[in-house]
Amino acid sequence: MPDFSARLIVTLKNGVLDPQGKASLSALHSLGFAGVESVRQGKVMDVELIAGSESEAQSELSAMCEKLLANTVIEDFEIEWVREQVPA
Amino acid sequence: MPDFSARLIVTLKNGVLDPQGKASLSALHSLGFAGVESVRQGKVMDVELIAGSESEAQSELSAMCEKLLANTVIEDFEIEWVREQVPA
Amino acid sequence: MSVAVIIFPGSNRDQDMCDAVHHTTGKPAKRVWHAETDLPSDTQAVILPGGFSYGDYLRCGAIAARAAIMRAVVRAAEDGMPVLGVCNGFQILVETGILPGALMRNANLRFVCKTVDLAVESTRSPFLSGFTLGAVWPCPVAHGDGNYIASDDLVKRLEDGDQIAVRYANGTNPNGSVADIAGVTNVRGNVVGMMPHPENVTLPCQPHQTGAHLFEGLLAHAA
Amino acid sequence: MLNETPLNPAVNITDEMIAMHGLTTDEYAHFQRLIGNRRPTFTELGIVSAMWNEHCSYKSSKKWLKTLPTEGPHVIEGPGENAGVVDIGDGEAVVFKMESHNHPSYIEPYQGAATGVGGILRDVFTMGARPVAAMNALRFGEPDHPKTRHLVSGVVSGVGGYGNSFGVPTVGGETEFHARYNGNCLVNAFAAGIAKTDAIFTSEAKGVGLPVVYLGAKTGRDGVGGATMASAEFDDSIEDKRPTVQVGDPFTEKCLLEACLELMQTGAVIAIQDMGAAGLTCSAVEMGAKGDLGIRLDLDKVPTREPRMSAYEMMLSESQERMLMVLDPAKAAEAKAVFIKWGLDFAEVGETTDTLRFEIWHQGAKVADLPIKELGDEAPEYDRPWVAPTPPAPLGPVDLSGDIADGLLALLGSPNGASRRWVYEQYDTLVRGQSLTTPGGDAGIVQVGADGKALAFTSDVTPRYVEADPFEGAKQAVAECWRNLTAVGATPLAITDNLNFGNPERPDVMGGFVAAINGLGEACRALDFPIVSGNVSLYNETNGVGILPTPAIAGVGLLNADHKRVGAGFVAEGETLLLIGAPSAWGTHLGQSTYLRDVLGREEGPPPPVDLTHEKATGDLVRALIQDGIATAVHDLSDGGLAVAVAEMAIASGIGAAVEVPPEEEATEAFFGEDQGRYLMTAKATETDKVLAMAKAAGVSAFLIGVTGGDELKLGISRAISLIEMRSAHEGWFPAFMEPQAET
Ligand SMILES: Nc1ncnc2c1ncn2[C@@H]1O[C@H](COP(=O)(O)OP(=O)(O)O)[C@@H](O)[C@H]1O
Ligand SMILES: [Mg+2]
Repeated sequence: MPDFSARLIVTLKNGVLDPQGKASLSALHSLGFAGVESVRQGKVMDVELIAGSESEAQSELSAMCEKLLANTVIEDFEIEWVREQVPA
Repeated sequence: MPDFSARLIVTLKNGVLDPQGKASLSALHSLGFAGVESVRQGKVMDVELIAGSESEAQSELSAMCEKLLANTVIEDFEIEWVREQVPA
Repeated sequence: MSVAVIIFPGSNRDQDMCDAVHHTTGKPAKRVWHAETDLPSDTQAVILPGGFSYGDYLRCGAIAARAAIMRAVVRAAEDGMPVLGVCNGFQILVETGILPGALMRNANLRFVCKTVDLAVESTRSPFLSGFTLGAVWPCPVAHGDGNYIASDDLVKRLEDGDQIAVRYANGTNPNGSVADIAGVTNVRGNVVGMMPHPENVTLPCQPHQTGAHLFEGLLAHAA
Repeated sequence: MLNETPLNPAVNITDEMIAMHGLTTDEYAHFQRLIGNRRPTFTELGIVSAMWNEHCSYKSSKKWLKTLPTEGPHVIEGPGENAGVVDIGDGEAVVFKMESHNHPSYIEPYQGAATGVGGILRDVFTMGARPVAAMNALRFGEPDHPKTRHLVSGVVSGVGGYGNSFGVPTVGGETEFHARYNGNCLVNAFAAGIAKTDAIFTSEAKGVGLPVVYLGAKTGRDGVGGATMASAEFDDSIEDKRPTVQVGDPFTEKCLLEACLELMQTGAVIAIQDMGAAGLTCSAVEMGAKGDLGIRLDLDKVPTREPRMSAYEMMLSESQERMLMVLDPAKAAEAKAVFIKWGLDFAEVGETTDTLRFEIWHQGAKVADLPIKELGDEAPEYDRPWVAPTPPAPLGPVDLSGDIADGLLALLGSPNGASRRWVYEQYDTLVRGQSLTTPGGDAGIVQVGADGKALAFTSDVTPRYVEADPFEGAKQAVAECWRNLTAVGATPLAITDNLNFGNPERPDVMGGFVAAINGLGEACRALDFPIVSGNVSLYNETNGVGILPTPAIAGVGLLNADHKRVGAGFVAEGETLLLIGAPSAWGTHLGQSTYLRDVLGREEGPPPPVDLTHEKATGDLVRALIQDGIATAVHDLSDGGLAVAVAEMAIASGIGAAVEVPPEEEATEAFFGEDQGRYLMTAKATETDKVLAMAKAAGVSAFLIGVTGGDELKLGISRAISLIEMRSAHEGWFPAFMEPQAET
């Protein structure tokens, strides 16, 4: 079966407080980056997996996010890309 | 001055151990996602900022990563995109 | 002996550290607020205490490392003044680059608070000069990000340069740190960072008082 | 008279909308009468729904709570303020309370538990006390239930994530599993702080025309509808209620703590109230109503995190880490300097008035105008129908043939008998450097004075007892709490309670609640153990299945500088083992015992009754034995009876023991019975006679039952068990349950 690599992006839902982004924002201000207006922090996960096809990889990745990688109560996830790895 | 929004991606350098990715990988395996071969976790930061131009925004964002948002000893960063916000 | 303890808004073992300094050196520590730009002029040693300096949401110690007072701390360290970072203080020193390596999430991703065994691997630093080389003593840890990461190369350099200060002993490594490293020094040996909390095994009300050697060593050094 | 604004359009209040706000038709009609029979604005509807829901108004429980004993010679402030206040001498007071965050924790365990801890810490420092200890009483569904592991993992890391970062040592708690919590976990968080007796701050506003100041995090849409949610029974539509999850920010809380304590020192604070459930609404109404003043708020000044927030949303937001206060205008500059130093948002958002009205202005218009006192005082109060609980059937014949050693190992390694180390090692138990114990003993002890003065803390309840007999079970909860404080040598001072029950609209649930309150009251009176604060959490029910009635009791005890204290672990070999306060057969009562449940698979019979006179005499004796330096180690007997207690003392110390053959035939009852009011202690062999004599003088039984030593535990004629085997059973279960993959 082919190898795929994928990037998942997990971000906080709109309106959910982001203490991490808030702390980074005020640190950036005190470092003199006055133009920054907001920072929201999320997670990126680079995944390698074996799957029968790209669409199978897609659905596996969604399931992984639903079940573990994202906390869907407060987070949204997106599969940014899935690429088939060409053996070198 | 125009408003920009941007997405930064901060990932661990190759070869740096990733305890979170490793823990996710073994949790995925125990949930039955047998095809997953590796998970590396990083951060995504969605930033809004005011800058004179897109290239100025780019260089501000790089400086922010260099100075604070990434620890360049162990992390790489990339500016995934910068977009000018069109006022509604 | 005049010891400065740096206070960040989220420091939470600052009082513990000040109590330990006062108890062992007989003199109250000077609390120095992070927004200051200079250390008190009579400062003989600097301590960065434990806590969550600015919430530690980005990377532990990352924001604190860029605080105003840290320029003065780095200067003092470069001038050879004894500097100790405990837990969050260690993370901050690593983030400033004064100490090598990185501190990541504990291998099992859980916060851990328990007593471990520490072996003294070097007595070169003033802070460790009060211990016998090889001594093993019980000391508590309390952290979520104490997993010391270094390449094989770096570990070798640390070993060769006598830069490993303390290691977890008797299989008590609580966080997955490479080579059981619990604390390191800079090349010169005047700066020490460690995850465990000697200040919590110093006072008479605490279960052990071995941590007092750290401050006693410092006193002897200053004398 | 009340104006619409773009963000607060006129809304036609429908019956459905009223119902969605949890108001009955009668409640709504009553509200309309209070406001002169006009149509309320949507903002006003939100405000009254928040004030009159179960969580804020205690409408089902108030009648019964009033019967509880709340006074005592040391009590400075009983229920009614953010936390109870008890004098501990030297001009200092302990300020403490326990509060539930059950529903939010079930929906999002990490954030639910974290914000629960944040809320209780705020209650304590709002009163001017620096938090010095925390506990958490946790109850989860059965281990095999698919949600349990996820909840345990999230709740425990949430409790730790908040408390560890804030910097309060977690010194104790409870962790229990039972199928009746499958659909509703319980997260009860306790915090205690120390304040000067002459610097206790309250929410009562004083003075007209004074600034009302907002301090802390910005207001977002977090938890809008949350207070309403906490008072509604769960059903499968729970998913729809999800977007209301609040996220905790312990760093901001730490800054808020320091800023409040610094501000209080300047003399600027006239009144202060944290924003908890229905934040701005409840805090403002409380400050005004208590002080017989009106409050006018200008919502355009409120720091917000999100654009275009309506008055309704701002008034109901449950964003965390916020405070409301009335400040002395003469101290404005000092106050501002403190806020800036700690990097907190602040704004003058209103003022006190002499109108007794709660007036809300937004976008230049008045969007709410309500009588402030009536919002609290005229809240509905119900005498809900209840039926007296049926007395439990007597316990039928029990198989007494089981091997004692096997029974003990089974209990030590059972979900509810196993060590909680996996839990408490995720909590910072040492921060502040004043912890004299780490969890695992009977009570956590924290030094609070330079002279060595200390406080002891414990949290207890045995829900299966309460289920079988709410009156006796509630008595037992108080007695066990009192006993755990006694066992370390502390003088019990006072308690806080967290009454977790099912749906009060069911007469049997309400009957259990009433009986439990009566039991609590009786035990508190008999033991001079007043209730100084508390919290009620009702509607813990999912799809018709309610939780076990769980009146969690958290107690505080005092160890003066000259008090001796002891631990539960043996201190030396060759000491005598003495059983204090037991019947002549050592133990007799197997009804509702863990042996019956976890070894024989039966949850039956009446719980062990508590004889409060005996309890008091026994406890006073044990405390005297500790104080006189005779008792070298003490442990109370609770779940698992004598066998488990002696095993725990051995495991804690690494020293074994040999216990004699029980005096009567039924060894199972002697070793596993859960008769109340019993302690196990050790003393030097030469002191044995003194113990026996002191017990005799006190009219309390004392039996010499064994001796410490060796590396095994031998109970009567049963086979000896090595400490290693016991420890691995005891320590093994929790990690194996939580990290099954680590096994392979
Ligand atoms: N959630 C928790 N947090 C901290 N400590 C806990 C928790 N759960 C249990 N413990 C600790 O584990 C020990 C055993 O608990 P428990 O069996 O309830 O004690 P006891 O029978 O003395 O009341 C106690 O020291 C208790 O404080
Ligand atoms: Mg006990």
